[in-house]
Amino acid sequence: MTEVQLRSVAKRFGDEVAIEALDLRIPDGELVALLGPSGCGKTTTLRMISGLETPSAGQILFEGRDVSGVSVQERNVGMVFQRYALFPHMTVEKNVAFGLSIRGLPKSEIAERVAEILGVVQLSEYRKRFPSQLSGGQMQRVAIARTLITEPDVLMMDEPLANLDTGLRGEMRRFIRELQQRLGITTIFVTHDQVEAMELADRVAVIFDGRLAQYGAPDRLYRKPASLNVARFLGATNLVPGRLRDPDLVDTPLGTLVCPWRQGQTGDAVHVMARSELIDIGTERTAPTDIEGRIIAREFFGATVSYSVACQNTHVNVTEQARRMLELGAPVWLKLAPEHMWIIPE
Amino acid sequence: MTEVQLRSVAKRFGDEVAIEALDLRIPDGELVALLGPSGCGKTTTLRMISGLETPSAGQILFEGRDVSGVSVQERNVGMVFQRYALFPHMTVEKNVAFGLSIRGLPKSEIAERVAEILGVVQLSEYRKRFPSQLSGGQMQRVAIARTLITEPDVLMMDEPLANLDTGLRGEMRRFIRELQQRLGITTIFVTHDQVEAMELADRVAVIFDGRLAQYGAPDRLYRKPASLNVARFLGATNLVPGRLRDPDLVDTPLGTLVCPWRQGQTGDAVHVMARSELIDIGTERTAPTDIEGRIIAREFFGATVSYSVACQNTHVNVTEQARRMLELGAPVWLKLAPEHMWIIPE
Amino acid sequence: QDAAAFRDAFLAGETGWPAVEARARDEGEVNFYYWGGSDLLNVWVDSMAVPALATKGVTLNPIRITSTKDVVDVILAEKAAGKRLGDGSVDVLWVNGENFATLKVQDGLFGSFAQLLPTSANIEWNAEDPRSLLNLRDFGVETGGAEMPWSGEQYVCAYNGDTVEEDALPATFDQLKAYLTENPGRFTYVKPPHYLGNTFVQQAVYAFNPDGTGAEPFQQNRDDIAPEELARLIAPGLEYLKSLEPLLLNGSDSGARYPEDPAAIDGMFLNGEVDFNCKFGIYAVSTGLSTGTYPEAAREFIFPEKGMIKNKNYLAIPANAPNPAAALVLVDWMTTVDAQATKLEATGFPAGIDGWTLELSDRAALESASPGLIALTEEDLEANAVPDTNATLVDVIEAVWLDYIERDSTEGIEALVQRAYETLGQ
Amino acid sequence: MPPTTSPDARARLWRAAQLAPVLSVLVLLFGGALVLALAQSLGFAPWFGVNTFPDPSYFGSLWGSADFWVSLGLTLAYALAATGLALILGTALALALVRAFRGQRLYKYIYKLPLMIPYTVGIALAVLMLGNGGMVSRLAAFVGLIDSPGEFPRILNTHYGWGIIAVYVWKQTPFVALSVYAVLLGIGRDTSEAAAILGANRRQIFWRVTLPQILPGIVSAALICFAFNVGAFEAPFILGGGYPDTLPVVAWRYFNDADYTLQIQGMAVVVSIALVAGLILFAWLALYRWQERRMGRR
Amino acid sequence: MFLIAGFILGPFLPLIIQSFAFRWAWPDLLPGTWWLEQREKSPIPLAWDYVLSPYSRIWEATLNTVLIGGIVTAICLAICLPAAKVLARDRFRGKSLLEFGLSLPLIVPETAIGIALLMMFIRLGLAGTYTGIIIAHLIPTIPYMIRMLTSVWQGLGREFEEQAMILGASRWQVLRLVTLPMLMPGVVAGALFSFLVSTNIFLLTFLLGQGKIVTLPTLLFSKISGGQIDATGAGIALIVTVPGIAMLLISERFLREEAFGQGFGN
Ligand SMILES: Nc1ncnc2c1ncn2[C@@H]1O[C@H](COP(=O)(O)OP(=O)(O)OP(=O)(O)O)[C@@H](O)[C@H]1O
Ligand SMILES: Nc1ncnc2c1ncn2[C@@H]1O[C@H](COP(=O)(O)OP(=O)(O)OP(=O)(O)O)[C@@H](O)[C@H]1O
Ligand SMILES: [Mg+2]
Ligand SMILES: [Mg+2]
Repeated sequence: MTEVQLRSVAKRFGDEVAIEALDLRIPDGELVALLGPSGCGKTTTLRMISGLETPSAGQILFEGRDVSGVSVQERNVGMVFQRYALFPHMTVEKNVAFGLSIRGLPKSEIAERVAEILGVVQLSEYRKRFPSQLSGGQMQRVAIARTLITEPDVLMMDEPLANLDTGLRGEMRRFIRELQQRLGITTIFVTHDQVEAMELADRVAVIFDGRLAQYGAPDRLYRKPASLNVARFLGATNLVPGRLRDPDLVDTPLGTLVCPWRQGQTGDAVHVMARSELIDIGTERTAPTDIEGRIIAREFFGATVSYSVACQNTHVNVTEQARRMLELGAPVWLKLAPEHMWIIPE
Repeated sequence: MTEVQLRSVAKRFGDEVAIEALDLRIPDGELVALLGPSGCGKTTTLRMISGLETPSAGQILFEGRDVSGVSVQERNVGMVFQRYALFPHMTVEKNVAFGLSIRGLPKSEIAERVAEILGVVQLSEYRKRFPSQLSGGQMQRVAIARTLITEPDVLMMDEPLANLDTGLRGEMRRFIRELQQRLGITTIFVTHDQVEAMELADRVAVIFDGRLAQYGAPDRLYRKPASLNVARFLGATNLVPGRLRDPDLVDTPLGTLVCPWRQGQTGDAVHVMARSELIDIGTERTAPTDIEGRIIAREFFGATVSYSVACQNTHVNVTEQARRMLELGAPVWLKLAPEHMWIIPE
Repeated sequence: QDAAAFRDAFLAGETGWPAVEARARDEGEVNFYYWGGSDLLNVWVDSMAVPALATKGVTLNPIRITSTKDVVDVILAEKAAGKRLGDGSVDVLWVNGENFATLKVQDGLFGSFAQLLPTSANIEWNAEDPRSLLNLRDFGVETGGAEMPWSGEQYVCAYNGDTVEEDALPATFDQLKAYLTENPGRFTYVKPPHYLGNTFVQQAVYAFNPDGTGAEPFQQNRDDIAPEELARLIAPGLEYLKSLEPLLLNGSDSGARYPEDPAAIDGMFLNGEVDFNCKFGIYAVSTGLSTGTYPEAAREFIFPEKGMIKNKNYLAIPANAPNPAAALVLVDWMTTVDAQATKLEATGFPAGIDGWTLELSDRAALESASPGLIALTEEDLEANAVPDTNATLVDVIEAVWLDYIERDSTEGIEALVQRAYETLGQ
Repeated sequence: MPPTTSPDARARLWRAAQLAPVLSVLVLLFGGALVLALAQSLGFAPWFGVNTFPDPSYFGSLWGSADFWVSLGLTLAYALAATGLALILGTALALALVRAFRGQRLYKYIYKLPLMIPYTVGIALAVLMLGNGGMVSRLAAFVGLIDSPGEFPRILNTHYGWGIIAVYVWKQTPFVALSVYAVLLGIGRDTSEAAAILGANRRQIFWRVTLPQILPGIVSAALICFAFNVGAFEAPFILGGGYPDTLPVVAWRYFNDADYTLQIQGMAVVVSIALVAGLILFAWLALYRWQERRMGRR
Repeated sequence: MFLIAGFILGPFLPLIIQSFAFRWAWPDLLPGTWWLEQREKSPIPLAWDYVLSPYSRIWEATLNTVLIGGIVTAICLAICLPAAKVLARDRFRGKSLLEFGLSLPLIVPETAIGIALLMMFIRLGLAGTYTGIIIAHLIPTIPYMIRMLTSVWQGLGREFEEQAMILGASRWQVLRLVTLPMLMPGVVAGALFSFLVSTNIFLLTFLLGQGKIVTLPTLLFSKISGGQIDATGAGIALIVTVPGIAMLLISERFLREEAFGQGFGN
């Protein structure tokens, strides 16, 4: 249960800069997701926190104390690797016991704690199996159990769900979330899947090219991205360029939209974000601000349907739950509620 | 442009039965997805259609003609392998040209057609690269181009998207769909991801353990699964056991639900499926059939929110678009519309 | 006592034999290097020599080698590396001819010990007696007591009675050539520089000596004979060998085949590929029959008449022997009547000691140990015996053979001799 | 570790420490031997009382003689022929082994046998089988083809080197097969199946898809075999056709000559062999690197 | 396939026959006289009697071969493990030079090394000693071992070791509990190969052993150097194949071809 802080941490590999400068405070007991595209430096950040890599500059503090002189073994952190890194020559039991047995704990105590944690991850009956005899989700849980048994102060997970099936992934997300809440352990979770980050984290740190792009609660990031890049990365599809007019008005190719804005000045170039699932679509005009369009494509995803609507000179994507199906080519009216739009400065 | 038909096809490897008996008709020009869990026999089915494997029993017909005597080379099928199987020692260009050059086409014609297809898959500028210098999505597209250039009658793809990032996957899905529609080529597509199958296919064949579990249009499978297994595999979360009462009534732990049923008899044990996104949730009772509950968990997925609602003795999951957030612990009313429920016989 | 001091005292005759034996016991072991190509000899060394030395408190380490040259290399390399008496690795080696000459020239020998051994009484040392020649000279090189005779041998040929009529047997080189003209490819000899090959070449050289003096001029040291003279003497013999080449085994097609090793000829002889098998081995036919390596119809015959080289081989102690006293004890035991008789019986290697110096009973023991000659008599052999060529000339003849016959050099024999003189003289 | 050392320096030190044992064997023994051989071949041999270093005359007289080139030619010819044959047979064997067939397990045992057995045994077998008095010759006599061993075509001890080549092939085919087999397993069936679907027939699949992929493996196995063959002594010594001999045998003869100055000449031969072998390796590595870089593997 | 089996196994038949023969002259397909017929009459051990007796030195040679092979393998493994790790994982200047150097012994003929080493060893007093032979055998075995181990190290991601470290294991514990067990297939393959190479070496042993150290290949060589094989030679040749057959059985049991051949696939 430790607060972790990074102060202007940088990392270079030879000439290559992996992390430019990262400032990040991970509060005690929270689950923070590091979100970013491949190669942005997520893994490198975890490795520096764990001590496997030494920062080229800056400091890493645990509970306010600089840990640069502390070896990997002594940092008391836990890390679940992307491909689990289960020891293939050991059974589940042995894998989980590893951290304790090298500490020379008495056999009986080890057995007890292994049994306990295997109960927690629901793998008691698999304890004699070898990793190659397990499914992805089971390996995942073994990796977590192996890490948790040493009672680390900080738990790190490097894209733990990247290799799982969609179904399993949801299940494991819930499992991890629940466990983390139960144990209250400071957790840093790496992913490049925004849905994962949203679902799991107390806070999300979005990293682009070794720099922190935004850091905050998931719904804030989702609704109020600080930049176009963050918005795009978080899957925003309708990003319409515009120009601020009078207070609360923005000129866009869709026409002049009503949308409150606080920063910036009249005349500034901005983008207006309207998330596809927050746009209402109807077959009749119900308000004067409704925008006319025509459905030009439709995709069915099971639970949801996504429409591509041509409005004036631009396209708008609208997603709704798949209770009805609008026909291709049908004329439709879109409602963009002011509270569901967000202005992103250029 | 060929209709493919499988007639009681079976395949055994030694003692192991990979395919028990498969009957499947893939209409000319359609895109059919083979969907099923790992090891169910999807790859084996493709391999038999392509001629790489000989069925242990049954027949495979192309346009009604048995192809058992036709060699792989002469079947004129195309196959995109799971791991692409690009020739590592050839450039993109050479890979794509392979199918033509072994047919001994004149150089100039090959060059022309390669240039054309590389344009289609948007890889013209990568033509001198080797596969190891490409990203996953690019390799994917090379594999597709290499297959398409030979103008196969039947195109098969074995989990072509399994190794791609979430973002890329969506993009490639759209690409494949568009291409298939444009060329109108009979396509068989293997996946174990239901969303993929739903999005892409004209029809989906769900296979469990070497047997066809259901075959039909995606929305039919999604809304009206033939069995509990299919329903579960397609991600149905609310599967409530029940017993048929009078016509249109089912007794369940949620109370007696109004739900039309046509097969079965009064007293039969069934499951009622109510997809989480098709349940309306409200904070007030608006109809006598509304079911009372209490939110016990909430998950935020960005675009959607998922609630776990405790009702009587059971849990119901409800998903809705994330326009509002209901509080944990709040009492709610669920509306289960008869037309959104589906009865699955035991 | 320091090894060098022991040597000096022993060679000065100041050390009694019991003292040598006592020192040998202290040294405890002795490394005996010998050509290990004969199973019979290997068995004899292991079963007779080792136990005998053990009774003297010395462990005999028999080290089997494939080429004596290798041991000479070791000795000289160790010497060059500064290993003195007591430091080296070779105590006793089985040697003769060129290798002995090399060791002698390179100062690689222990010293004149032979006549100081108790068993030296079994050897004829009297220079007046012509029978002492092979004890005093090894390939014409004076042994100087630096090596002790161990076996005596003579170059004898055998024929296969199944394929050769007795009256067709050649007795001279010319007859051999005539025979081979009739039966091409039915003979070959071991390739020089193997000593068996060298010996065959020498015999041919003797036979065609233009002066008709046979072996006589070849007893001189290289320094005493001018290259031109030597060239004149050996030229006819080499010419003959050259003319013989197309008639030898395989000579008609890809070029005559000269095997590296007598074992190869044994095999060909057994399989009937060649009709004659010539090598040092007075009793070779007897032993060959008893081991199955000779055809059952194998017989010995005289070839070439008045030109069958006879020599001895010896045991020498190198200058840097690690266990000099034990080496002396070993050589001494090897020259006992008992050792000689058992060796003769077990291996068919004729005795190196001289029968006439022995007491009657010993002489009888030696005679009864002999496996017996097949188709020849002692007298026949003795009557046709000739001595070896001087080792320093062997080098020259060997080099000329390699150039003239093997490499088909077009230079004249005289030029080749001249060049051999130069390189060898460096 | 003192805290003043930078992590980089520490890593370098640790790396050096890990490489040290192997390097010391390599540099001291192998490198030492090579340097010594070179020095000796240039006239540095004080232990024979010769020291005219640097004296290129040994190389001069060696390379100046036609015999040397004939020997080199023979050496390379035997090595090349044997390597080529082993390559073809080994590759064919490997290709056969990746297919499932009855008795596969047994064959997997059998084919590796020669790999496990010293060359000397192979030589012994060649002598017994192929010699003029050998088994094949006897069978020929048995069926009445020949009447005396001399009529049997000479296989051993000729300058055609059939015997030598036979032994090399016997011993190295399994080695090539093993290497190629491992590579074949590594590349899997995917690409050849893809090619089949694209319409390639068996021959086209082999030449255009399989072979290019296993080629690096084949070539490196071939290189090892070839280099071994160039330097091998036993087989050409026992089964060779006599003068002119292959280079290693020539070196051996020089070393066994009573004339010590010839040992230096022998060193020049040895160094020449090493030179030839080194050149071949270097050329191969350069080619391989180039190819790898071209394909973006490194 | 049949042909291949014949090509590989066929020649052993005459070898076996020869080892039981007393006199086997051309053109007999079977020996005219068998060893057993002559066994009683002969004053000295013939054929198998000789081969299996101490006189033949076969036991000494077998022991030496196995002993030297074992020690060479152990040393080779110990010194190659860390080096292979560096080669597999680190990038540094001079690496390709190092790799070149490490493959050189595969290429530079034994003749060259052996003859050059001999002078060095005689001076150092290593000639004819076990130490000398073992050191010399390291040269040809190292490249094989390095190749095998490098390929397993390459296959072994760092994450396993790092995971162990994070779990608190010291360097030594990591090596003992994680790294070594995971490298096992490569270690076994490398060990097998270097044992094989060592037990196959003739010339180095022959030159540097100076006849004092007899191994199976040198023993057999001295028997067949004349190009002729008698019964004892055949018997010895058969015994010389025994360790190879043992290795074959072991190798089939403990590893798959993949691991065995991996080092040569590049
Ligand atoms: N050991 C290393 N040597 C050199 N460069 C490295 C090393 N480790 C990482 N990098 C580089 O640093 C950058 C950041 O890498 P990192 O692994 O942290 O990315 P990531 O965000 O984890 O990406 P991914 O999502 O693909 O795992 C990349 O450009 C990578 O190439
Ligand atoms: N060559 C083979 N030999 C033996 N069994 C095989 C072989 N190929 C497939 N099988 C078995 O047949 C069954 C079906 O395999 P198949 O590869 O078709 O599954 P899949 O549906 O493609 O699975 P995945 O989603 O994992 O690719 C599996 O149980 C598999 O183990
Ligand atoms: Mg990463
Ligand atoms: Mg599959």
